[in-house]
Amino acid sequence: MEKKKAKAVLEAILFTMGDSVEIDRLAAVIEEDKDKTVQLLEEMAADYRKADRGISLTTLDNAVQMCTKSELYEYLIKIAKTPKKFVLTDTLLETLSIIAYKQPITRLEIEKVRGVSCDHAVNRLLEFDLIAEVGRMDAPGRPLLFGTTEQFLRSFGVKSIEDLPELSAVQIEEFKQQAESEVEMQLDI
Amino acid sequence: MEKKKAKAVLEAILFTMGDSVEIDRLAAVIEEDKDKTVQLLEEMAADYRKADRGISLTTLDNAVQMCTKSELYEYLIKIAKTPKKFVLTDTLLETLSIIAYKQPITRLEIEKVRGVSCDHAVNRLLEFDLIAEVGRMDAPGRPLLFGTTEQFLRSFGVKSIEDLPELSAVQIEEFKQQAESEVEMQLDI
Amino acid sequence: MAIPVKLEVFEGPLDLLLHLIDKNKVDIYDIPIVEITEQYLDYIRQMETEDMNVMSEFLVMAATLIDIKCRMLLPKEVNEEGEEEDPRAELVEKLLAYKMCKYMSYELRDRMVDAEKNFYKKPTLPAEVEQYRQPVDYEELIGDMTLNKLHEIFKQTIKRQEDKIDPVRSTFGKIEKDEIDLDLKTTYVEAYVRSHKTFSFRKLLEKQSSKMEIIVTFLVILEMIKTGRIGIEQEDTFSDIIITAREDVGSEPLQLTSVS
Repeated sequence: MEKKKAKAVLEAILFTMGDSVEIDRLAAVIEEDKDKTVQLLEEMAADYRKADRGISLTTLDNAVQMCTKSELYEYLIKIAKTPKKFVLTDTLLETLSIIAYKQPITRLEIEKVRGVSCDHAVNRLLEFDLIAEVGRMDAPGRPLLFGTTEQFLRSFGVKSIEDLPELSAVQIEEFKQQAESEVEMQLDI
Repeated sequence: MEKKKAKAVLEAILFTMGDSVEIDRLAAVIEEDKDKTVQLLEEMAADYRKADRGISLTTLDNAVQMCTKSELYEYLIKIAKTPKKFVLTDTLLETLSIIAYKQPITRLEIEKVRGVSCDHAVNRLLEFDLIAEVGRMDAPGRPLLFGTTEQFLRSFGVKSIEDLPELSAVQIEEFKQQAESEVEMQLDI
Repeated sequence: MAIPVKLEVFEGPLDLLLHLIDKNKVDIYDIPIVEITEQYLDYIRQMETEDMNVMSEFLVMAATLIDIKCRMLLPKEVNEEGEEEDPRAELVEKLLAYKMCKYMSYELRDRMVDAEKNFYKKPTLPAEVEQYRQPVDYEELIGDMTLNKLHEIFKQTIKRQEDKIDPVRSTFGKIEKDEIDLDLKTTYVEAYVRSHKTFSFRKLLEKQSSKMEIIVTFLVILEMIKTGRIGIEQEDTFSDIIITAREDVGSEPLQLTSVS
């Protein structure tokens, strides 16, 4: 499809659908391959970044969704209804972060990390559509496995699970150094 | 408000509202008078008329609405028709089996059996027309009852629903006895 | 030693332990187990929870701490590689994993605050698009699933549910369920008094099938004596007590508050 037309079609679809649309489906409509479609979407995103534009594109795994620029929030709340907010307690956030970083994960494994039972938290997160059942573990009793959803990516502004804030290497090192310097102090006592 | 910023705010508002928004309200948010606001909207409409844009502005009375360019409708239909792949996941199958063998059944009862929220699975199965609402339970809150559909019978080659529950009563009794005998064994130890 | 801070709510035993470690400014890899254990026990003594589920989680950790404390006093265990094992190692690992999880949850919270600033749009599909429903290809959807397989899945699901019931603990549950319903017992005794007028206390007790039932029946009788609905006579010490109904029995229900 001619490039300008393709962009117009992509914009029309993303605007109308409101929801996220898989890149594969977009590619099928404009009759281009996936790479070309991604490239067009990137060009559009660059256009949207201009100062006189109010919308932007957000990537969620293999899908794209149109949304407003976050810096315009203060003007939007004057007129639009605030988007659905989740009240996430510490318990829910802790449970969610374990699931996010260790998915797919069973209830028992979550409980091991937190040291407390997690039935209630898991059910709440399922209700919020932030996590979902992703299968069963190939182990005795075939326990359920949980993982995060597209709603999770959207709610936390994460493009894909790989895009989660990196902490492992750096953070662990930091914790360790902290620990070591404290060990030396301890020895004096 | 600075012109570019004002345009961005207008675009964001019109996008997220979807519906028509009165020009007065728009003017209030960008802190400009009505004439200036109309002028900005006209400039935006001109931008949208470019070949690579998929949206347009329509003015009705004293309100304005963002919508898809009508010449792009055919592509909207096309995206609606790009086949989504339907799959019965483990979760869906388990939920379906519970509904099939314990119908009519409420969401809460399904959750009791599975130990997790089932909203998603139930919604998907409704979408597939494999289950349907069959009434309300005569209990506080009058919860919805679900049962299998004719489509279910057709798909699974069952003549009537009566073929199903019979099995479950026997089976449940069996499991109970099994469980009880296990309890007794346990107590002997 | 009392904990000077006001009691906070902790997410669980690991959370409390991390708090104590932070507060004492000690190293997670070298926890002064004696002190921390004391503080920990102090804390759970002050905990005002009656929720046994919550309490037991904290108690399990207390037991772990005491266990570590004991092992610290014994000669060090040596592992297969000939290295001395620190009894605290496992706990340290758990604490680190939990600390990570807390850290990650803060990260997520920050991200959520930013992400909440994006507004989305509801679908506004033209009618002809909206009405279009992709036909479900049932052959593809059902695949090689059959009714027998579905039944098999159902059996598995039910079986899992049964398995989840701990056979030993579920019997504890049963005993609990058999607890006597005070209201029911009151109604029962009232009816008994009304139909018998004068009767032997011993006979009434003999009809009760468990110790608990006897106790509750006895309580109901005591209450009825107190409110003057029945009178009692006893000839000698330890001889049978004869209970006689007063006239207005059963006219208004007994007011008993819960016995537990």
